[in-house]
Amino acid sequence: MAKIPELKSQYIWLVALILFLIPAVNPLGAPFAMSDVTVKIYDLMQSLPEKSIVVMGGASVFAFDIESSPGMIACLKQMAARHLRLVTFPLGTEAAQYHKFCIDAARVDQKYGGPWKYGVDYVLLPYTPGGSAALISFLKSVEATVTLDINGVPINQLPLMRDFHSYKDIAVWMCPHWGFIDIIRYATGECGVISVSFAQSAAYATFSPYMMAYPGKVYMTNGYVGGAQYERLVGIKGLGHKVVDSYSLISVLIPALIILGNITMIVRMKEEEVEAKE
Amino acid sequence: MISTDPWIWLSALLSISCFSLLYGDNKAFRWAETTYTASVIGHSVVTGLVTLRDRFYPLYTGAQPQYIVPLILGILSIFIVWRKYAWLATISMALMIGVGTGISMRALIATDIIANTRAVIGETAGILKGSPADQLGNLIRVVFTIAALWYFVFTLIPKGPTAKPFSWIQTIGKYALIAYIGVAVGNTMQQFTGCATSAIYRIVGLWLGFG
Amino acid sequence: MSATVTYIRTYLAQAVIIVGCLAMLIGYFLVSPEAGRVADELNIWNMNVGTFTLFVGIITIFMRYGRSIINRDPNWLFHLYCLVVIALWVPFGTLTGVYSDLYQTLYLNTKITLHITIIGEMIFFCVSAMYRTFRIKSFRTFVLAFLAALMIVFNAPWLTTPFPQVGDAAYWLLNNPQMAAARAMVICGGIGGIILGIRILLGLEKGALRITGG
Amino acid sequence: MTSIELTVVEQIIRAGRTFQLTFMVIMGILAFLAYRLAKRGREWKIKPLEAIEMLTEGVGRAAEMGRPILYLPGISGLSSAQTMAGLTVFGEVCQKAAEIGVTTHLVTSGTDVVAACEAIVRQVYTTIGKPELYQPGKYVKWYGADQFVYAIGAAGHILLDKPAFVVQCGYFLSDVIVAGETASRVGAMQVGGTADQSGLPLMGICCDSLLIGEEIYAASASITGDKLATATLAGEDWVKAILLLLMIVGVLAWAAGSKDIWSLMGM
Repeated sequence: MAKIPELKSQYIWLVALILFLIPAVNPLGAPFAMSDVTVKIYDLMQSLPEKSIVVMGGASVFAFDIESSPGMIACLKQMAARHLRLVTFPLGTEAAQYHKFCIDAARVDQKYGGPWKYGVDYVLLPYTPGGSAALISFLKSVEATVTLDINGVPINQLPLMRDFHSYKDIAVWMCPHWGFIDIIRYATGECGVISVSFAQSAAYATFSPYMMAYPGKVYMTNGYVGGAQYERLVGIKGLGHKVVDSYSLISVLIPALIILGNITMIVRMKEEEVEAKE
Repeated sequence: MISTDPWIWLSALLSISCFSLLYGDNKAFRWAETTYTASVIGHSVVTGLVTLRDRFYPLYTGAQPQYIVPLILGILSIFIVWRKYAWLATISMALMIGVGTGISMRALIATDIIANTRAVIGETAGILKGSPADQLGNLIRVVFTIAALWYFVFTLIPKGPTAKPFSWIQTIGKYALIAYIGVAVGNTMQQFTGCATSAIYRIVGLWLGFG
Repeated sequence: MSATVTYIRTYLAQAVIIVGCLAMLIGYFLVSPEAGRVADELNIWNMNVGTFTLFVGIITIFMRYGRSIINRDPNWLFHLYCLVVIALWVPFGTLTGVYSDLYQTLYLNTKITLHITIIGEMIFFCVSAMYRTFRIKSFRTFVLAFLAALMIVFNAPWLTTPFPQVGDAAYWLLNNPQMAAARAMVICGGIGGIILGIRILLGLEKGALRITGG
Repeated sequence: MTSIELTVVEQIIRAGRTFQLTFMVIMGILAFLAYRLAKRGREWKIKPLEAIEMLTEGVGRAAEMGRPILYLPGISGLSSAQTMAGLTVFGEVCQKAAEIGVTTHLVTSGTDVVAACEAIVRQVYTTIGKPELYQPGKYVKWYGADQFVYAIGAAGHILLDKPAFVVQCGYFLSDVIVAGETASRVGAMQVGGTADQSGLPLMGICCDSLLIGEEIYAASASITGDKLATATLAGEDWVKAILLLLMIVGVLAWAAGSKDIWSLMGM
């Protein structure tokens, strides 16, 4: 008796590819619900007084951090509209590029018609080596840690940096990066700074104990869905919305395949039992 | 309409070559992979040069003359890659290990150990009051943390009548960890889906002009 | 190198490790402005020395690939291509500036494109692996497969929109059972890290210096 | 403690860090004590681990099927504790397999790991009295240093060699799924182990049995019977026991209306 065949991986991949192509060619505009934690972060940013300094920084792997970008880009738009100020502090060689990417994509600079002026409303600092050592030093003394901005201009010549000396001047630390744990450990744990992450889904599991250890001080959204929610709160449609479309289809495929796999296993076991009896 | 931007063409071709991995090892994938390696190394060198300028700017201006010491130690640290001269990097490595160890120890004790242990105790408040879902959640947090922590105890093996209850707790711990793996892997699918969406959109949307 | 020099070097390195580590701990725990200043200065030295590690990769790759090209190893042409790309990349990046728009365009369209695609491909492997491996043969596999599938569905917009409670359930699963086990792992990792640090301080852990032959 | 004494302590130790410092000192004493006891010959028994039993079963399965074993120690180098733990387990698997005539291959990404593994395989064949079976380059494969080139190399090796048993033990990230899925395709039994929290869930998708987190260190100490490695484990276990006690007493005290332990830990 012929046994039920196992599906070849290539066939499964082909189905998955088709499911990715459908929304890429024809966006579905799948609806999604809002979650409390995303609204909480939005409200927190809304509640900050004008001119508050927000730091965006941490250790980064750009390709992974792309998952944090929908929420971060939307948040940058919100910050610019609220007249908050931003300083970036990259702790990974890719983080500086990532910060520039987010700010460019948010179109908040005056060169894109946005309200922010470089040096006054936002400053991009260059990559600083040393990981957690650099972070500790930065929290204690900005001037001792960083001397030049990304354009090679001494930071004491930038108006914004004259108001920013240590962790005491930071209203919120935004970390759209994989390296959020260090921000919690040092910025929140040691200095009491509120930290927020548009956490990547793969990292949420790792970050969650730290979030629970500092209730009311650490906030994070979950993956692309969280990013799409923030996009909606700010009123834009970006990568978050695109991924929600694909995810809607993939989230049907995977459970269906798990069920199919189990049916195949049960049928094959029964067939083997029959064969054994014969 | 198909893009005329050469950068989009380059990135689309690299993406397709990279996707060819699904058919197994091949020359196109090797090309993409080699380009990836080269870009990683190239970027780290370019960043390194700019960072050197920034880090030693105070030495150049004479504001911090003592930075000559880390400059020498830094140059010596490069010798780590030559087995014969690796000993020259000993002090530089020792400095990085020493400072790094101290920094990580203070964070680990404060956040990973004490703050998390306090959080477990503090969650008792959530067990005693709140919505049923929150109460159950807090109870699960406390029980699962204790059980999973006990699961990671390897050399204290209770004997006699207490052995069974302790072994049950370890079983609960084991299933807590399996639950962690299940939930975490389910949640992770968002990230992979997102990256695949981004890569496919680059080919279909930006390059071919659909969508 | 004489045995005496090796001996001095080993103990000097051990002393530097202890001073560096203790400076960081004393600066954190004790109320002492002097200790704090020493810790801050050592911290900055550490960052400055760390800058040079960015060049270790290029030296390693030139040594390894150079050997491969000379020996005409199977993939020597790719290795040659890699070195050529690096040789072009570095002057390009230095001339245009690492934070310029042009450099950013190059970087986004090569390195980042490739990295995102590589990670994106994992979804294909995961999908087929879940079909093949999540077969419920025991209670353990049931818990694993059930929770993974549940989490995937609970994050799905098509379900959370008509039933927002499902989205709350996803957070409940992440923030309670999942978090508890992750917390136990964090605590264990923390203990392991500190014990390792103490062993380094006490000179019981030689592995740290083995890399330099110290 | 009187208020005057408290002020003295606060003048020396920063506020909120007294308990942290005390606990760290206790940990140091316990770690040193375990080390001294091990030096004096004290031995500890390690609880049985299911995945270790699966390793033996996997070797037997490979022998039955007449197919080889593949071992993957991950993407880090010898400086990683996880890689070292993985290599210790590799030595044991390789020897068990060699004793019953099963070949074990290893694919790695670190060049330093290649050299170490060649030495391990050579030693294994010398130990079982068949040094002539060892040939450099036959058992240890290196396809490239990059995370995914290594993973694809391993996947290609699996498709070609069709191992009956695949072990992935060491430091892994998302690369684990490439070799893991391919091993599932050829019907290989799989055991995995890593302490990395992002690699571990993906390992859960493809492996039949897992060494979760710190279990990989326990497995390596248990397999070799290394006294000092076991002493380190014992020292850590004492600390875990103290923390467990603090948690349980703290929870019960809080339930009874006292926050003293919680407050003490925040001192």
